[in-house]
Amino acid sequence: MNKLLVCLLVLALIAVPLFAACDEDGVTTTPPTTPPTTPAEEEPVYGGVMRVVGGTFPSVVGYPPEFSPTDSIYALPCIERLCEWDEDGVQIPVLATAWVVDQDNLTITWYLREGVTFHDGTPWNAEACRWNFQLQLDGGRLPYGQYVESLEVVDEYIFRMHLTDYTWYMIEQYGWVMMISPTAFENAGDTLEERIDWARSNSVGTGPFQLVDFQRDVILVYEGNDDYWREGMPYLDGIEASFIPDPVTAAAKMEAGEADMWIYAQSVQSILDLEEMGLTVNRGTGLSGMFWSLLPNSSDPDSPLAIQEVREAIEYAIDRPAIAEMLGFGEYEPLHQIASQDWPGYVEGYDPRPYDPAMAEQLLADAGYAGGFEISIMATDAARDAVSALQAYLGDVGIDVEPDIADFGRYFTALFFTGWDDLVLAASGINPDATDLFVHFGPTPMTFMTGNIYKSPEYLALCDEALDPQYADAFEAMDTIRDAVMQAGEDAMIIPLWRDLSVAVMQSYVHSDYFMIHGVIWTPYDTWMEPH
Amino acid sequence: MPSIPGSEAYSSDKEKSMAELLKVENLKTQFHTEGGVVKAVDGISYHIDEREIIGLVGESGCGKSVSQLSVMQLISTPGEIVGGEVIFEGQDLLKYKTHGPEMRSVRGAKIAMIFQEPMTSLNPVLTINQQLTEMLELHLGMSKKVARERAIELLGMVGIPSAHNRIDDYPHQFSGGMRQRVMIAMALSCSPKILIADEPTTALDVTTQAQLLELMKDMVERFKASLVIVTHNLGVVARYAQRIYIMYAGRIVEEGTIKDIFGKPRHPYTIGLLKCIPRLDEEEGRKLVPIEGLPPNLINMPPTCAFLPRCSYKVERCFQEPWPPLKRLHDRHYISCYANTEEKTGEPTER
Amino acid sequence: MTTYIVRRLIQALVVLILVTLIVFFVMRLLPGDPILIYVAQTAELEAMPQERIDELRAEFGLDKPIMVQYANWMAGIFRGDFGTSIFYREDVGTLMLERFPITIHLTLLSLIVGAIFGVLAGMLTAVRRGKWLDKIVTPLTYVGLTIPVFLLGILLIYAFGVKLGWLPISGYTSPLDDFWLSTRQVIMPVFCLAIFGVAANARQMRSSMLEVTRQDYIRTAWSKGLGERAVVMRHMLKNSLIPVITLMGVSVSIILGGSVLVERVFAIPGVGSLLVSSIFGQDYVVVQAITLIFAVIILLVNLIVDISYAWLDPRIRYG
Amino acid sequence: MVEKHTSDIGFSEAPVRASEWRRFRRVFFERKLVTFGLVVLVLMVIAAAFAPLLTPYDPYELGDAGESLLQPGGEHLLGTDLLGRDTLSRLIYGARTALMVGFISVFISGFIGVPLGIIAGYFGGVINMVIMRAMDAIMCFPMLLLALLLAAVLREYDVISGIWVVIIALSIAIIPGYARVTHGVTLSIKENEYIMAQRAMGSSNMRVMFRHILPNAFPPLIVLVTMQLGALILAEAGLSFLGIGIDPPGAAWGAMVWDGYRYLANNTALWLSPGIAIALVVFAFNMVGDGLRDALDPRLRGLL
Repeated sequence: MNKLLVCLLVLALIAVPLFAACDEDGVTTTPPTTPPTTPAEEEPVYGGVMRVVGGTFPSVVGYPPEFSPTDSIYALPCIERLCEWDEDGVQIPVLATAWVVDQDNLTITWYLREGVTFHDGTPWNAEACRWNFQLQLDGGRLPYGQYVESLEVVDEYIFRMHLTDYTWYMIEQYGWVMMISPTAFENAGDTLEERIDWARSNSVGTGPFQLVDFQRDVILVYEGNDDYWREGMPYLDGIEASFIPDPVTAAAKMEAGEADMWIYAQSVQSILDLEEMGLTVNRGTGLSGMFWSLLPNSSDPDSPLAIQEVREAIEYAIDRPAIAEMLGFGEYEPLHQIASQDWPGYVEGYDPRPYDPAMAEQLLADAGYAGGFEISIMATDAARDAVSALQAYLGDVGIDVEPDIADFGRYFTALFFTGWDDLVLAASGINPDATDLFVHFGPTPMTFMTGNIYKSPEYLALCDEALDPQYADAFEAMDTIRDAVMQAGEDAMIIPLWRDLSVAVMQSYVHSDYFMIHGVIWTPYDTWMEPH
Repeated sequence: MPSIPGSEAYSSDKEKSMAELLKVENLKTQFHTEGGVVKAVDGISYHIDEREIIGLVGESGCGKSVSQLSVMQLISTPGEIVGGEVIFEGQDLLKYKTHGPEMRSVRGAKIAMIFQEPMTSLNPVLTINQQLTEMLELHLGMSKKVARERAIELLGMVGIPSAHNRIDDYPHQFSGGMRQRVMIAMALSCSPKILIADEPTTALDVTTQAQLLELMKDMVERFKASLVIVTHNLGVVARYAQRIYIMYAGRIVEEGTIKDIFGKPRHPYTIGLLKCIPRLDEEEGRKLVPIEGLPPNLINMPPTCAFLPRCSYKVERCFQEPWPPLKRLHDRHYISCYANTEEKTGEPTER
Repeated sequence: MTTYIVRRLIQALVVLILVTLIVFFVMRLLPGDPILIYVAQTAELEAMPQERIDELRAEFGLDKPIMVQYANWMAGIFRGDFGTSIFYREDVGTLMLERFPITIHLTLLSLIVGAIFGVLAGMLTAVRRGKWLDKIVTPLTYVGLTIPVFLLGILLIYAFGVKLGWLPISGYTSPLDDFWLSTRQVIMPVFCLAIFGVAANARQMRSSMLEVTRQDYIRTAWSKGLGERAVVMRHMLKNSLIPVITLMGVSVSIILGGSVLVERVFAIPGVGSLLVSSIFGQDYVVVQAITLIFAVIILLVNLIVDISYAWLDPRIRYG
Repeated sequence: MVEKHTSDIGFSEAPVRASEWRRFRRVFFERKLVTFGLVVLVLMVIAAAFAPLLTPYDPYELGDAGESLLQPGGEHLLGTDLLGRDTLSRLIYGARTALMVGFISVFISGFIGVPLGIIAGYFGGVINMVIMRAMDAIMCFPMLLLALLLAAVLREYDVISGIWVVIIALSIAIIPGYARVTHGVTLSIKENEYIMAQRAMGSSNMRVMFRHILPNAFPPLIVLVTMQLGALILAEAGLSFLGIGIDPPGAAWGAMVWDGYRYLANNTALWLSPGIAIALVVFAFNMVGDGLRDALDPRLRGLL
């Protein structure tokens, strides 16, 4: 018998030191954390290489036509755009100093910044700008490319685009094309294929940092660009972005002080623990985080989801505040309309279907599904807990959920191309100026998540109206956008769930506005670190 | 088989009384098994003189092998030596630690042993050279080269043909008989004083058996060593041993010279044993009479003589008194029995 | 001996072809279309025109019938061209050269650590049977057999990386560049990968040692007056190693399997993590290449195991 | 007169040939650890069978808002997981999954692997080549990776779903183990006289194979089974880690360890309890395996 006791003892022995090592209130031996100072008054300090860890990693670094959202964020320190958002979502000039829209003869004229050079020393001018747009068009990846009639170099620093149609949304789409050095690309190989191959792992832009090393799925090493057009910047000597796929390991690295900043941090509990330990968490003004919703296969006539009452019943059956609280530890924002509270398109006081299981059962009965029915919810494994929660709540009203956990290959194909059956748990980015309303749920061809969602004609009409050229930008069109949001709510077009948290966690000595701007824009040039 | 020079001189110096080499006093070895404590060796005493050949005879399970393993302290759990002395060269070997340096200097160097199963007694994954030279290097401090030559010489002596190119072969390339010869060479390699042969020929066919016994006798004389032959077969010791001990149920029941035992056996068990082996010097027609019954269970032994249930000479005393001690009949002939089996040597009571 | 090896090599070739068939067709069973998956994952915000997608499909030869694709791929292998990865738009050969040495480095170390400590522990617990060492180590082997690799990994990270700060938490540096840092970085991953091997080898070694102790030739060895060290090291060890060697063949595939988990926890850019993402992304050629190389490694190790039998046990050599 | 004395002296009769079952029972229960192993297994089967009755809470029912990731103690003996579900209840339901993943996979792969091995060994020649090379091919896939591949495929066709995907995937991955063991045993036994004697007596190949060869394969098979049961449960944990484990809200020890892994710093009971459960069950399987092997193979009795 003693052999057994020893075994249990040993097991405990193994667990105890490790167990003690990771209980949350244990004294941490991380570097002394100075009290978080407000970044504003601090005087920036030059120097230091910032070590960034992230849960995702770029596969292409220097060929914009093939950039995915992740690729473009990692390219930010190196490649710049014509214009970008500020905190409030207003387009501010970067490589272009100004742009003029002439609605009559459908042209956009970009006045480019002077005195800017690429990292290889070649100048930034209208010709380089035209070349980049042409590159995007040839790659078939320029958003709204179908409206571009011709590209014209008017002057050394004036570039004009001739269009077949105009909407205010184009400024953002065209303004966000990332500019790489044409000369570096051209002499990187004889054939186009060779040049593209080169560009995939090399990046020559105008940004505050130069890319010096890229080891796939390992590390990206940037060095400061001395002759950067913003005087006296960047403050950092360099940035090293390494790939840590596992969130728990990334959190451990931050706790151990082995990394300065953790981007794409999504495991809420680790984030809150690190914050408790004195690290700074940039939740970002405006809208960081993803917009989670259940997209119904409502365009399929014989699916129960085609019936509006069924969709409404599903919305009533889910206690979104409770789930958001549980999954997000209070950081998630439960949603009740196709817009978040921090969002300009938000309709005050419009909460059509708060949690009401009785009403849900009633609606199901009206729709002829008194005995309930079985549906499947497709989701990725990361949303496993969310699916369990939805399954429990829907189960209470008789909707028997059969989870369909898909690998990301099948998930994205279904979402973007082949469509899905019943429900899919989807997460989409949120733009401050409500433009994603159109991008994700608006009319084709822009939207990619149309799939098989039924959109009422009224809703589509409102979307088109919002994009009417008479509006100069999103803010002018906001009333129509709010009407569209209301209409989507009325139609129970989709079932909004919650907005999750995706932030940057930083050591206390790091000052950066990373993810300050809507989870998409980062201004690495003004990031700096106190000596540590 | 070439006769080894100097063997005819053997009979002459047999009469000279030799100094006593090994004396075992009241040796007791027990095994703790699930069923209880098995008293495999229940207090035996014997001795062996220089250059003497003695036989230790008994049925299987009478403790003869265990006694020899105890002398070499090769008893492993669940066995345990619980009493007695083994005096060798003035020292009691049992005082030494089982694997202590003193015991190790005795094993193989002074007292060597060969075993019953030649097929499994040699390490299958090491060459004969490795297993032979091991002892020479250890006990005699020979260098590898010298040890190898000595090994080849030894193999030649035990009759292994073309020893020099067979030395690097592996055990499985030798026949049973050949392997036993290698064992003999190995045992005698450090010219030990005593060679214990534990049922050396049991696993071999009769012809090889005879050759091996002849070989062992010659080698033992050649190395001026004494030999203990442990066997259940009286025929084997008849030609070679000078003195014989008969063992039964962990004890010695009769001890005597070859003439005493084969001439006038006095212990009922010995008599019984002799009755069930054919004799060349007899007329035909004698019926072989096996001893009835089975050897006793060694766990809960009665205090009285263990052979009682199978004994056909038993008398009143045998039932009352404990196991009779060895009493001396004459000269070097002892038995442990109350009955007087002298007059009835011819016709035991018919069952 | 050589005929034995030649026969085994032919067998290995047959097996390899079977492996390529299995992985090729099982991957094709996945209903997704790799091109769509690739485009979906890297789509900025706009749908890609259909003809561009067809162009891509032709570029990767996915428009040809399956058997032709298989033939092209097999032909390519003999030319050393493993095809181009859809997701990484990189020649698979370079991908392999980039990432395989890392996994092999970890696997080799884990095998060696598993063997040495496993055999040592097994030997000690057998020789010291019933003593305190045996009472501690033998139950510990069960912990080794049952602890999930990724859990052990993160516990080590928290204990030695965060709380004690002795070891770097993640990452990999080639030993050629910075040997000392590389060693410190691989200590924890190798420990995770090797623990199953240590436990399994220790148990097997212990039981085979106990078996060997009862053999006659060991009693002969003792009777020759050899010391415990000589009996154990010279006589018992070689005989007990035979069943342990068989375990080596099995533990290689367990380690390769485990590397998938360990590489993710310790952020090591080995082949394991690449394989998982390629399976989900249906990046056929990458999965096929990695599986093929895994198969070669496993077959090679098993061949070495069988040959070492003959070296260990002469009866087999001449049998 | 002679007979009387024999009896009252108390000589014990030679031990009567103990019936096979009594000896099996005596040897099996001789070592306390083996008994302990059996007790654990019995408890596990009971827990799995009567899970609904034994669990203090419904393992799938969400806790209230504040009950997420509670520490052990209080109402929830072992604390709760992220969704406030009671860890103890999920542990008990987990026994059901572990048993299913363990036994059914072992049963399926044994049912396929064992005959294949015997047939390959018995007939030899081309059949042997084909079967054994196929087995080698499957062996070339590390178990976890083959399971990953198969699970990804099986999941697409949702002909089977949830736990069965994991079971089928793992079963196929471990078939070669059985084939190789029985193949080896068949080869070693095939030459024995009593097999030839059977053939000489005209018994059919099937009879020889399954009446005479198969029983000899039991001891090594039992050892293989006990070793593999542990590996299977760990593989399930691995699959959960890679994202294709048991479907939610299923309770499986492997998935719970994966949950515990993600919330390591906040609730150690979340990973420690399934971890200990897995260790205990594998320890029990191995002990029972050792016990069975001893009992079925008298030669080794009482020595290990």
